[in-house]
Amino acid sequence: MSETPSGAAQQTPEQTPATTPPPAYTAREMMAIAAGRFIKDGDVLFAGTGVAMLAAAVAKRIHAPHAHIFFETGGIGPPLDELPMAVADTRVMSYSNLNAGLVEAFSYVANRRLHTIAFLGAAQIDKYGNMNSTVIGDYRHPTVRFSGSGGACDAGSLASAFIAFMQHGTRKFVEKLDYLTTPGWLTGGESRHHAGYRRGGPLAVVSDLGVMKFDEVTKEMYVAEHYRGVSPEHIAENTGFAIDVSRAVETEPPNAEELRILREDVDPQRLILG
Amino acid sequence: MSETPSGAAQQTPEQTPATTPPPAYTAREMMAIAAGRFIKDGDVLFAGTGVAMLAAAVAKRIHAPHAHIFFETGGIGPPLDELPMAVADTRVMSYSNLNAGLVEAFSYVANRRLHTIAFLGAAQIDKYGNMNSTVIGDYRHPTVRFSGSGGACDAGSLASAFIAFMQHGTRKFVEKLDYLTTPGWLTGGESRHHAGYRRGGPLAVVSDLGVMKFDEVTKEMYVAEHYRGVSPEHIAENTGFAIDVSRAVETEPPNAEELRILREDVDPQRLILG
Amino acid sequence: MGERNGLDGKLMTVAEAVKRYVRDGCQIAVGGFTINRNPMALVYEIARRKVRDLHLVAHSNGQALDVLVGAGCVARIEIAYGGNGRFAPTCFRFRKAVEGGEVLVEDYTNNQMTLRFLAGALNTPFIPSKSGLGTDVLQQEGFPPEIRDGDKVARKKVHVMADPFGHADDDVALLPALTPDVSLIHAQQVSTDGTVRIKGLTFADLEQCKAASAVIVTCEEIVPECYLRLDPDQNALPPFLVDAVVPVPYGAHPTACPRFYDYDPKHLNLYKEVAKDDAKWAAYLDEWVYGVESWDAYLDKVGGAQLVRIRANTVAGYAPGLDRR
Amino acid sequence: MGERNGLDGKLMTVAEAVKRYVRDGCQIAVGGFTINRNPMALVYEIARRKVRDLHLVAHSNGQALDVLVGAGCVARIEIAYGGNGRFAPTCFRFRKAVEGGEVLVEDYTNNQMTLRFLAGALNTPFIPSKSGLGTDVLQQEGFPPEIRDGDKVARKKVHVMADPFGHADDDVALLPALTPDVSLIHAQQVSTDGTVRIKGLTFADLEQCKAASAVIVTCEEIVPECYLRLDPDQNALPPFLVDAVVPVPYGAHPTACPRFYDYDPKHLNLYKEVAKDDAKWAAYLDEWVYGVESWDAYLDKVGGAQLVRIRANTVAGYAPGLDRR
Repeated sequence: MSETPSGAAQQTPEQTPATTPPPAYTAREMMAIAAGRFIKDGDVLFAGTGVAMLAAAVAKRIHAPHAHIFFETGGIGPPLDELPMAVADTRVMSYSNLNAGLVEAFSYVANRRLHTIAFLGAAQIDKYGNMNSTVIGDYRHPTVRFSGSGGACDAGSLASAFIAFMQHGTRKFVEKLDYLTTPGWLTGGESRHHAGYRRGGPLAVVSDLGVMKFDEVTKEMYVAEHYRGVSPEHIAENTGFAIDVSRAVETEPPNAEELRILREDVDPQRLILG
Repeated sequence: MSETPSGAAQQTPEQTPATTPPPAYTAREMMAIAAGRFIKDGDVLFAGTGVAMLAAAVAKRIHAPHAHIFFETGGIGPPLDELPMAVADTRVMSYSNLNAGLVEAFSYVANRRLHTIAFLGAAQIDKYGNMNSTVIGDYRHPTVRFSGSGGACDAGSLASAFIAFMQHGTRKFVEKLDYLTTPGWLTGGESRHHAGYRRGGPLAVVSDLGVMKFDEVTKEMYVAEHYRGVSPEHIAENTGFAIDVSRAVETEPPNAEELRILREDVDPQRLILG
Repeated sequence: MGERNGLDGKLMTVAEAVKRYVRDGCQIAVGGFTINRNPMALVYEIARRKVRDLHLVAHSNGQALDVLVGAGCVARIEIAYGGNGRFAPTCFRFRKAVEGGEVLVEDYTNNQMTLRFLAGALNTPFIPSKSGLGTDVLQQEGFPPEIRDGDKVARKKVHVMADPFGHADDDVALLPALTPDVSLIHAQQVSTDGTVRIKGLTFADLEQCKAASAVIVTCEEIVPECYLRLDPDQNALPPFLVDAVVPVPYGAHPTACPRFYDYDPKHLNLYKEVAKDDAKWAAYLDEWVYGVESWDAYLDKVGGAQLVRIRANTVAGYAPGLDRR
Repeated sequence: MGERNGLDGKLMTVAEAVKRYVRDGCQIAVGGFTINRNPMALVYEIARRKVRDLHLVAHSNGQALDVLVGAGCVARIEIAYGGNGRFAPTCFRFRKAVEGGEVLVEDYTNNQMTLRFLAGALNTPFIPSKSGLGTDVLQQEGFPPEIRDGDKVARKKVHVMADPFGHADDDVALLPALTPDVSLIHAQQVSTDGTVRIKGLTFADLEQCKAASAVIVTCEEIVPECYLRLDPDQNALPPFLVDAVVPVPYGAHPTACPRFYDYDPKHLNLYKEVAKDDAKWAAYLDEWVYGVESWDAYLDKVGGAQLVRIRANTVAGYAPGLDRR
């Protein structure tokens, strides 16, 4: 479930992977660094609060110094001297490049000349990377009500790509969503294009166990990376649909510099790292 | 022909009506005051430069102190200490209530809760108050090219009502427009509603000879007022289509107070009055 | 030709503004976003007056939504997000009311809701979007057909069509315009002639106000007309769109008001605890809403030290170093 | 996480910017409005380089349009208004070119053109409008079918449809989005990290820039990043939408640049005289455009006294009492 209107991941994953030995870093640190590696210099990043912001901050300090961060509320390029508690926190609009409204903010998400990457979270994800952040149960009579799309559906629809943060588990990686809030690859293959989208879709899913990607042709999710100490089979067991693990390689662990920047520079008070 | 993007009237009418005796005021003064009398307190006025601005200024000082003036460029409520030479003159954006963009400015024109009155001019007008400010001759191969709609078509479409400023003459009041730029009552009767408009239409035409209105049922133009010294028949002779003069009454001439305000307070340098 | 119309007839109390413009069954648009610039003083008054059957429309609303829903004022909601950031991943009373079938919800997205307000502001019946194609957001209707009268509730949630200028498969979703009966916002400044200035993000407040039939603005302070006219680029709404102006210092509390004060983490954490529990929630309403005699009394309850603690730093616009745990 | 990307690779001369982004056949959007904030330094350079077959898109353009058309740079125009207020009810070279069949014109309205840029900015293929129903603006196409390739020229001028949410007769016009190859604007300030601030009205400059594939900004001055970050509410465009930044003081002359200088009535009156006459026009181009060796030389030609005369009063933003006859 997302905690911000962007649906940006703010999961509380287990602090260590489910298999031993315990590494010298937490799952959340690994997630932030793994996601940060997808960010290219010059990317324009649509972030919520939480792990997404850490990912962006680490990437910007290491290999993507020209990346720009913005929020759907309209805060464009804030320095984030203090971490925001919501995308509408005044901290996204202080000392920023500019403050716009939501109409403008989404025009940056959708802008055809920018390469915009969104970070999203959800309550459920399916094998095509579609996500649910609306309800469990029947839509009109839900057993559990979540926040709703916020900007997640918009970012999944309009951005150049999105990266999902998820906590692994069979109730989260599901065969069938209770409600499709955010479009991934829809029913796979060319279906996203046929639905009317001209770009976008999920680039990767970063969980507390590993990194999942999508097959170029079928658009089905597969395990691309497993964190050190986590077996590909363990990931498959914690996934509610059949998932290909044959392409899985071990994730390069965070190096000392990445960890130092994350811990000392980005979140010294461990507000998000926990 | 309009001189401003709003198509606001900036005609150079003859300085005196075509019949004698010469009055103690010019046709342009009469036009500004006659038009100003249509303005109700609380109206929101979409003005160009020129006579429209004089009309608004006089009305605001005499019987409509709560009227608001704005420009399609986005200048909302400027005090107009100096008269603008165009709707994009910096003088429409200094000391104003607020400065917006064109998107916002037209949202005020169209706003369903405001009573917006636009002042427009044109090269030609027909008996239903439709107007041309685009071309004479064939559209693709015109003999004369004018400025084009600017915001005139928009104001004619979206505002609660518009008032046209025209110089009388059979080449300007025509049976058939060379090009229909600004919608009036279209083909009369209910045709404006059937075209998709839910409000608006021409309220009156203020010329250098008199004031024309539109029949409530047929929406055909008729002479409602003739200025002192101008006969209804003279207006009919200078109109290029058959026009009913049976309802014409003589216009109340400008009173001393109206003239004093117009001359001493609104345009002491006679920048627009000439 | 100066606009010296003053605030004649517009300056009023919160009670007068709500009485005049917020009636049972109204469609109301609430400004701000989650924990920022929610018009809380108006919300408390609506709760106190026990206004009922409101139809609330918003993009991402948090505190205002949750108090109105929790006080039983709301029957229908069109919304993109009901949460308060890290203080409430999903708003608690909102969640309970939806799960309990007490309110009807129609889900849209932030972009869609914002564009729907824009369509209302432009006075066009709909606006296109490429967001949500193939999702349940476009395919599942939350409101039943019997309330879709074509007036305040659109006859259908969305109309998907092929792009008439484009290629095959290039579908576009047309979203119906929103035209709320009343828009409620909290701004930093209103001038003596009724012009509104908002500092920090405007969210979709301006579109909401331009689309609405009436606009109520609470504000931190009234400032001279000449002050706002010296830099009109910064102003947000003209006098002729504002119906009621109510100066209410700290009127967005416990949400933030940029350049005046931060959100109040102490109160939001208190809220988080009480909102989860029905009995505690009833007591909270009694203590913080129904039982509060005046806005001064509310401010005293919050406490002088806390108000100073959350006061915004002049340059940063928020309260640096505030304990936000 | 500060955005300290600087102006690396973006800071260039007018010549470099035009050479890199304005090629024969380009679709260009020109900012400003009639006699205000036209990007004239860029326009003169385009004329000097003899760029040809431009497709110009604008709402109400005056001086920039007329010089570009008069210098033979333009083949196609989509526009709402070609005039300069009281200095030119219809732009002279524009009028001659249209009457002479030298350029193709597609007429829209100010609201329509602005909405078309907004659609491009939102990346939707069209946008609805209730303006122009039943008029020739919607019914007469100025561009012939053979150039309507669906790329930079929409397959049709407009698509009128019934409101799918509404009543019978409630027609709406869908207008095709605009996505110019390059947008040219003149702003007051650009910061050392590439953020743009515009004072006074923004017209549709922001929508044009967000819809365009490339953006060139000339500006009065470069200011420190921290200065624009102290009040980000006032800023107009983020660094990541700006490709070229060229500091050109008085770069909008003879049009105005609010808070820096007024329009130059002397030059606009001179222009009015020469633009009516083909021979005088050719001489004007030689003297004021082709024959000017540098921007400094241009400013010297305008003259120190005249530049001071039109200098804006700090508070008013224009030149009070300027002789504008």
